Amino acid sequence: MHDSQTTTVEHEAHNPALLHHFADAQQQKNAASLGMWLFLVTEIMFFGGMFCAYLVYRLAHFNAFAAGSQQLSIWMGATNTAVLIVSSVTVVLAVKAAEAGKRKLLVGYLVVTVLLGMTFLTVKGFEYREKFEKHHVPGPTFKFTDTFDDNGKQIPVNPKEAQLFFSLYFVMTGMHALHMIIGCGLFSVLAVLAWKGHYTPGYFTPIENAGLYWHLVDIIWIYLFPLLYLISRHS
Amino acid sequence: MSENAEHTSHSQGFYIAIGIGLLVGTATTVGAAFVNLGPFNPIIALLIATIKATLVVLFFMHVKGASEKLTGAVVVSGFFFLAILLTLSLADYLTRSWR
Amino acid sequence: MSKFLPLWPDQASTMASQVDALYIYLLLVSGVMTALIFVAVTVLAIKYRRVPGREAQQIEGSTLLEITWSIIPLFVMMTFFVWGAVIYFEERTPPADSTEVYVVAKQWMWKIEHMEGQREINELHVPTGQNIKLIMTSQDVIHSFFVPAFRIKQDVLPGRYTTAWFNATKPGRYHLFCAEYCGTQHSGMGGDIIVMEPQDYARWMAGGTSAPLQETGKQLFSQFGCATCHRFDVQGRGPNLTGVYNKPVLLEDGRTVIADENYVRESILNPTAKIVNGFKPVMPTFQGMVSEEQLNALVAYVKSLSQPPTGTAGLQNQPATSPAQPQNMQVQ
Amino acid sequence: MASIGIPANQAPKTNYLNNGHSLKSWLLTTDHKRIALLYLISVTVFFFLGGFFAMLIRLELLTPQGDLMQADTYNKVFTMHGMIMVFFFLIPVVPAVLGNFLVPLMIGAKDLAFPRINLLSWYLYITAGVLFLHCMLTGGVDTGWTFYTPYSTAGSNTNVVEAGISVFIAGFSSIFTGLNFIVTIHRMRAPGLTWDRLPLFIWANYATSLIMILGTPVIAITVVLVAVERLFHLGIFDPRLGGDPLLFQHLFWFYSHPAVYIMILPSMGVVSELVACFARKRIFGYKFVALSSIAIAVFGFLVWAHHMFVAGISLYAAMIFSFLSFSVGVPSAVKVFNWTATLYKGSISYATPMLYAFGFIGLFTIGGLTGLMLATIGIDVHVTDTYFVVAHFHYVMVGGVLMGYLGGLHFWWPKISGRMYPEGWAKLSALLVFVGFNLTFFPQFILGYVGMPRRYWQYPPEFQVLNVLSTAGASVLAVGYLLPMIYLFWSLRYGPIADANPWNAAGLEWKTTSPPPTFNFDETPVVTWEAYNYDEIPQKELEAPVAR
Repeated sequence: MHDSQTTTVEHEAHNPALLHHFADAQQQKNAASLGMWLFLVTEIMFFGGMFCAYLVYRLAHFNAFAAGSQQLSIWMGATNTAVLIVSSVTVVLAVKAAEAGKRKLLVGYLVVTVLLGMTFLTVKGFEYREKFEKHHVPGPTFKFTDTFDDNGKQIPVNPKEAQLFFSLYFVMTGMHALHMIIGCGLFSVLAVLAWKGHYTPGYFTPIENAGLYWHLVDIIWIYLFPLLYLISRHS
Repeated sequence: MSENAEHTSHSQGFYIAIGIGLLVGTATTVGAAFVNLGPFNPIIALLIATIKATLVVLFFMHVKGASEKLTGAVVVSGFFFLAILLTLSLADYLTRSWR
Repeated sequence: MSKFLPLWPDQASTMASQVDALYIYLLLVSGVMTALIFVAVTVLAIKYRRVPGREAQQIEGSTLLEITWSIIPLFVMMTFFVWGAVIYFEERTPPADSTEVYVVAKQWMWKIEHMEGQREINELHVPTGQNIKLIMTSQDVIHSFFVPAFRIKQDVLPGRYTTAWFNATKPGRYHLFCAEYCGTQHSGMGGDIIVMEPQDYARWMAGGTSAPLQETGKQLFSQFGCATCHRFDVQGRGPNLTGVYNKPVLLEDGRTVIADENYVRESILNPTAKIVNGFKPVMPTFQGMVSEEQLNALVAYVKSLSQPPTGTAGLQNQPATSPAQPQNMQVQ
Repeated sequence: MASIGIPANQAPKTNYLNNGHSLKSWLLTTDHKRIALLYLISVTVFFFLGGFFAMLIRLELLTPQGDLMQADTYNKVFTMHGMIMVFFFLIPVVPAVLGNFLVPLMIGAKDLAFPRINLLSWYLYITAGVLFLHCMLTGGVDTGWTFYTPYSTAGSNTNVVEAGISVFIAGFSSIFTGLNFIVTIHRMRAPGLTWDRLPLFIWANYATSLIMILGTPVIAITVVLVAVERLFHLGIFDPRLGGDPLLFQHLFWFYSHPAVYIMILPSMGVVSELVACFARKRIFGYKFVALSSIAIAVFGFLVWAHHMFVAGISLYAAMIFSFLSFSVGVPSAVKVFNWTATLYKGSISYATPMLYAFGFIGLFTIGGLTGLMLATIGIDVHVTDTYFVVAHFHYVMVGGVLMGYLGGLHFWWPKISGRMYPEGWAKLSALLVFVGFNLTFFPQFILGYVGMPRRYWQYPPEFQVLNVLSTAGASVLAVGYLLPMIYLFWSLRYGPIADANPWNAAGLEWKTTSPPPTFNFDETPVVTWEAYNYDEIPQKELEAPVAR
């Protein structure tokens, strides 16, 4: 199936993962990696549309955005940021373990990553519940009477503009959470496959690519956190 | 293993150090948010976020040390076109006579 | 315009001939270009048709040619851009002496209000030789005010004003179309612009009995209790509105905005959006309490408080929190 | 006739068509050529469905009164026409049919980089299509293909959400196709096939794929926001709730303007192949034609708000976008000039694909120049949202894209099917398409400048004559489109057998058998020649034209 002149025969000899239409394992790996990066670019543009909406409305309704931001739990947000960063470390260590062929270590890191992802989602769940209780979920039940206390001055906020903030909050964090859920599912499957020994030092592209995806989801949160939680926090 | 040389350049300790750096960055962001820096508050926050994102891209996602420049070009082009979307949209919003 | 096979729209405004001149220029350039390509392709295709025994000659290309046929079209296109931009700038800048007409679009009709209080539906009577500024908004979805004979078109959006202007030159009856798809009866959302000689127009206008728009606005101003805060004698809790229109206003957050129609409108519907420096955000919103027509009347009234234009260009916003100062009309 | 094949090829041989006959071998195939055929069938179905709606529109507009159908029905009909043609025909047609078939063949690869994702793309496309058909049969949608808010979020009482979801899914089909092409072109080229040896069709598909990847996600999130807003009354685009409807237009056109280049670029690539082959010359200024594709893709992202000059954007933004819009004009002009220059001292055959290429050059020239008029703001104010715009984009999308597609389909038909099409019928249909097209759409330029707005169900009586002309042209056009479907289908069984390279064309796809084997090449080719090396390929004595 592959050219005889390839230098990676040792891998292919025991590599059932090489697909017929690639010349060798290196070509397959490079293709998969480029494909993943291009997919990440589409993710950037996908979230980019929402960031564009955020930017436009934050500039137009700054007071309402600040007041809305005050209502988010900064500590839950910061905790979640930390959780995601740690999970990025465990992912990169998982890739390293896969590279070194340490199967149990790889599975361990993957499981920890999934657990951290679940932690993030749980905290997010509590945040959402709080929003429901405070009637900060956009829709007919939305209420916003809080004022933004800046230098002791009361600035009333048009509830509709605050609702716009929370709309974007829910859409952006919701889309992000959806990506987290997909990531958790992905790593769960990979953990099982890794346990079964699907990955060798010569072939662990799925682990690497899932890792790239996870890091991107992390990066998106790194921006979401200050943009949503930290507007005009000083007083 | 030769083809994977690009990924083996960092030790476990290095990754953990980057992770700690990212956590420190997060703490700094939160801290800076409570200090009144006027118009610089969002700038500082986004600057730190960008530094953090760059660290993740360069070291966790192994763009630094990648054997070919294509990966870097893909990343840069992604952000470049996002920048086009944002700046040209703002070209409208910031120049409207009201708002 | 031929009623059987119209090839060119009526020219009934000062803008029409300008747009047509540019269009003819574009048609000429495009016509020459198209002819060039068509002739070149036809001639080459016939001259170098495949005949036995003749081979094609390979030519690699020519950077000089490539640059030439990039630069020259670019240069020609820049003439398009500049001329088009000049016309557009004029189209978007109503002259200061314009007579104002308020337009409210809704599915599927045009409601017109003249300053004199005349109201029309799907008809707009205007005199020749007068600059008319349309101040337009929509009650529901996006519409578009399109008068082919005037070469003007402007989308009409809910929640804000957009403006357009024209100066009609030829008496007659012209189509008014809605050009932005707006639902079931989009194609039925038309009407007529009736352009009349000034004396005919005056006669038509005298036929009405309703109060001028700013008078209606004045009544609403007191009816809604606006006057309790926006006072004209002493400094009230709200800014004195005299002479505010079209002047810069210093805001609480340090920005300065021009108090145009959209600003006045927003200040009624969403008072906390832009607080004038020195005032407290105490005004309640009137969203849902005033109809678009009432809003137009109020805006017209506020604008009438600035007539005739004072011309105090160096006007600054004074903080209103110093009651010791004698309050005058410039307080923001 | 040039087209008669060599009988030696008749010996039974395994190729991608006869390698498995079961339904499963087609529906679960990962062979890019079979997937291309799946796309060919499905886009054809959507094309004729969209065409059916087009005929309904033209019939309604035969008279000024709204008499054939109700206003609501008409609004749904033009919406269906637009959505089907844009999302289910024009965007996939050239990349997913010809691109899918040819990209691996032209670069000497066994398949696309991700064959299973390629199949997934088709299933996403079909899912989106079925969803859209369901939406159509359960009441349809009436927002226009542009989904403008607040009509789509608060005004329309039709099934906007379902249509939006189907566009979302179709978008991902397109993203995966683009992703697959880019990776394939980067990673799977045959040894020796450097970037400056790539066929221009590959360059064009590469540029298109860039747009698919960078633009499509934005429309995806935009329709999600519209759907969410409609379902949960969020108000991101609704002025009553503090939102701005113009933001929707910005996001929508950020994709939908470049989407026009998704449609036209691959057809430009086809035309480059056709002109080179039938003039038997290397394309004049190869590098400039290649780079102009990339330039169009990139500049295409800088111009979107020229759809919004009268929408209420700021005066200055309008100036900026008008200025930038002209930047796309240059690389487009460069292409037209280079194709024309390629004819010089060529040896030009009038075979059907070349007739389509001529047609493309002519119609695209008109479409492009009227595009410049629309970029000129002073004119745009008058003609935007009128039939002038309708005529302009049909010249580009139907005159351009479809001419390129049909030309390419005829050109590669022997490779795809192993049979030649009937040349006489094909020439007739090319003529009918060209004449019918111009008769349909040229009157619409006049109609637009005179002032007839688009999306009108009824119109003032003085516009009738021009509308009747247009409808008459549409009937001719319909025949022109139906003919190829019939004779191409006929040729599958009765057409002369084609040999591996019936046109004596350059390009790797002609170096394998017709139809190609499942893995394209028996052994991976090694490329040692430049693209379009027609000086090294002996010219076949084709028909002697003119001298009859």
